[in-house]
Amino acid sequence: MVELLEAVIKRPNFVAFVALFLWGLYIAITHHNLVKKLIGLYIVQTSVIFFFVTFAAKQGATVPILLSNDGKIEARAYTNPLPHALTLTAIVVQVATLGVSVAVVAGIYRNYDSLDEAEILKKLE
Amino acid sequence: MTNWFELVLLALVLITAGGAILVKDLISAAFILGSYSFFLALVWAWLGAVDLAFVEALVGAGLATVFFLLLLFQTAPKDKPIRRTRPPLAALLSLPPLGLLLIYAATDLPAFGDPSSPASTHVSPVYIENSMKDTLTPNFVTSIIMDYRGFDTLIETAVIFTAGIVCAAVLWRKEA
Amino acid sequence: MMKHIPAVLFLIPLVAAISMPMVVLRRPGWGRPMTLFAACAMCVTAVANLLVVLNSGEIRYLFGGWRAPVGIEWVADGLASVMMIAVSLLATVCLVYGGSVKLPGSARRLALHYILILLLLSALTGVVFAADLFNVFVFLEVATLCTSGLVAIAGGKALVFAFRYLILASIGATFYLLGVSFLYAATGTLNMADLAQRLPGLLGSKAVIVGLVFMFIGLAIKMALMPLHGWLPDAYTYALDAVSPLLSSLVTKVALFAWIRIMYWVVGAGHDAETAQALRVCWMLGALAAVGGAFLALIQQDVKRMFAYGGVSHIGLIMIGAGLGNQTGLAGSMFYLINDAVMQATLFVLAGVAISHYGVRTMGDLAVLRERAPWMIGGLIIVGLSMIGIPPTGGFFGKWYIVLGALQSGEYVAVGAVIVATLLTMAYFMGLFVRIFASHYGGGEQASPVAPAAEMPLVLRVCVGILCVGILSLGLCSDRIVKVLLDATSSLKL
Amino acid sequence: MIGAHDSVIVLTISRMLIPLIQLYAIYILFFGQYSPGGGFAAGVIFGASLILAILVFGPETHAGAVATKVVAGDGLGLLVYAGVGGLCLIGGGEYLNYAALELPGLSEPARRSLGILLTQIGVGLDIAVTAVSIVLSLSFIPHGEGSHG
Repeated sequence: MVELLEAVIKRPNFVAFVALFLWGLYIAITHHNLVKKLIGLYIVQTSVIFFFVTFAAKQGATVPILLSNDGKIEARAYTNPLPHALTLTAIVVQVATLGVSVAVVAGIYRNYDSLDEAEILKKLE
Repeated sequence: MTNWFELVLLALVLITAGGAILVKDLISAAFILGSYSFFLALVWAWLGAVDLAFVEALVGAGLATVFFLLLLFQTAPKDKPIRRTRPPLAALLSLPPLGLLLIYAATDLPAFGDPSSPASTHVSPVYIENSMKDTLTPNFVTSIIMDYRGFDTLIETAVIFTAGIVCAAVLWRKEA
Repeated sequence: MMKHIPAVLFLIPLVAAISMPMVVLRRPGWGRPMTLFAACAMCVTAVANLLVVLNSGEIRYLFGGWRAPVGIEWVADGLASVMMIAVSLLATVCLVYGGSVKLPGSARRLALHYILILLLLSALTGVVFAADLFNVFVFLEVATLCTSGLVAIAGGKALVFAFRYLILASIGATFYLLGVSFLYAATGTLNMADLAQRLPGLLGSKAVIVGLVFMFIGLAIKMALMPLHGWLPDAYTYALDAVSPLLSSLVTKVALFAWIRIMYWVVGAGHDAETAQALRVCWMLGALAAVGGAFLALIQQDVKRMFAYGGVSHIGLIMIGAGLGNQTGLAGSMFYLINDAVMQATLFVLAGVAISHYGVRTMGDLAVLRERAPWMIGGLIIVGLSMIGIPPTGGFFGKWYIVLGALQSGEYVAVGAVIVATLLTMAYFMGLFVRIFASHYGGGEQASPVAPAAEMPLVLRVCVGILCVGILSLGLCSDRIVKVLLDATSSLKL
Repeated sequence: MIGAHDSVIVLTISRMLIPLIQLYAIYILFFGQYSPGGGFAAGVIFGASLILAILVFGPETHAGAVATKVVAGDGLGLLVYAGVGGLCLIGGGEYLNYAALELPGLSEPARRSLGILLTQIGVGLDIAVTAVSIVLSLSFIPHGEGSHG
């Protein structure tokens, strides 16, 4: 238990990630307002990307752009670029999802004149 | 390892996220979400992910906010105050186990910034050492997304294309 | 040249999809012919792919020419190739069928709907072939967006359920990504073969376990495994009749396929005690889904919704087979997966015809069919036999191998679950037929809601015929198909 | 919602700003190999400039009619990308293996570098056009609802 607490406290990034992830998830699932659901989803997605990026960090390393081309390239001197590339893809995927869901919400509003899920479900019956 | 401005940035991220969730006016919430993206971009820049920070600032703080605003301009005038009702029990019960699961995993994760973690030593050095030699591209992230893992990027461009098509398909109900 | 076949198989629908917006701007009518042509070309290529794979072994395709852990790799083995044939053939039949029932509005919207179908096909191809965890994620996202678009295009109620699907599926994708990031942190690689080499020593690591749990939850949402199936029945019920066969037969199955790949080819399940526990959880969840889904199907009044719950139940059955950890069960569940894809397509084609042609939506209307729809009733009987699992049909052999696998590993509860699910399936199909044939339900006094339609058009009859022949031939050729699947899984040394 | 803006200040500033933004986008695109940025960022920036232009000057015709035309261009960038991959197939390499591009006089790394540049142009084009098309779709209100022009 102490070990667990210590592991958590040593990683403020991780604590922030867990808080964002759970809070966003809770909102995305339970909130009545469709726009708030989207906001929650957006926070969940960005929190996971945030988590992924923290693995890329290396102590004493610089940004993943080659400084000079002479001599041997030292891998330890640069941050791990692979998570950056993957999460770049994930961000763009996420904004595409957001675009689609915004369009669907706009469509729902045009049909049911409401952004409140409970109200829409009532109108469905 | 942790220094104070990292903590300040994380606090700002959490505060803006909370603001976006809690604020009842949806247009304000969209703007606060934009600032959340912006602070997140700062955190990433601090972690050394410059490309990512660039794209997040553009896409998250820019494009996503534009989408939200366009949606809310159509709907906001008739917007109703957000009602607070009791959340379903299943959701409340399923969240704490997920949180515990995540924290449980934390003990076995490699330490933050550890240069000898598997992620830093297994595949990624290949990109760093060979990018210039193979592709004449000093920016490793660009050489990964466009060449080493270029196929992922092709699909991802296809995701964007799909999004454009779906938006058109959903919204052109009555054609001009 | 032969090594490029998997990439070509993926490129056919993709290129057709991305060139279609420009084509239909000038020639709005070309959407449908282009799509059909692409689907037929996919069928031919998929068959060629299987022949090449059977003759000269699996194809490992390296995109960009980079060696495996650095670049992205695709693996076309027997399993994936058989799956691709099922995907492309079903897509073709569903497209032929889709052209003759009600479709959304103007020619332009129609073209958009075809673009989405093509993109969905290329995404499914990608998920089936991908041997890279992140690549699977990106393809699943394309599939998610296309599916929600295809549901939402119906408008009205469908929009609400498309939104629900979008939220849940995005959460699923995010969970999957989180799992991938845990695995990446623990191993430093994303390639499946490379992971399989590095994982065995790490299976005790909490990060790996939690990562796998998150990946499983994410994929379980996408495959609509029982407690997480909430999005499926509504989305499929309100989707257009033309697209619901395609969605129901392919989208969830492919997510399940991805999980089987991860479980056996990455984690190497079935070899040691640690993974045996995980497999146990898998088949238990599967048993829950199989029984629960069938029970929920039993109490439905809406025909389409009943079939949707039948699909939920069958996902559970496949999961039982996939969680047994022996080759018989695995091959059986793969065989059942293909069977189920065909059965779901048939069921939703029949339901679509019933709605659009005979005006039958609920169980109470079914009596209308009694005298006027011999093709429809014939189709229902064949697919019903297969759903229940009566010998000449494919469904029987799938269940047979799953039960054999369960007996082999001594999991008698799994056998019991399969039997209970079968009995419940029998019950709801009996209910269906009783409503059609028994005279005291409706019968003569109730005028049919639409003008009496004599018989469905030739195209629909051909579609139903092909699908029924498919079900029967899956049963008759089951030994050969299962042999291919057994060969494909023999490298696992279970 | 979309229509020409009537304030002179907005019009003048936008007239000066839009070319600058587009120039910056092109800079980002071509320097993506050497500095942060690249196809995605350039595409979004270019798309933003186009969105600004639409918001300020407004399309002359009905937004819906424009949207139908713009969606047709959605696939253009992706076609460039997939086309480069197809050229690699023709050149005898795997899909997207830029080293197989048949360009005499270029070494293998130089071909890869060129391939990266071309595909980045594809990505940028796709994102820019799609961003505009999504914005147009979103702001296209069926007749009878909302204000127009």
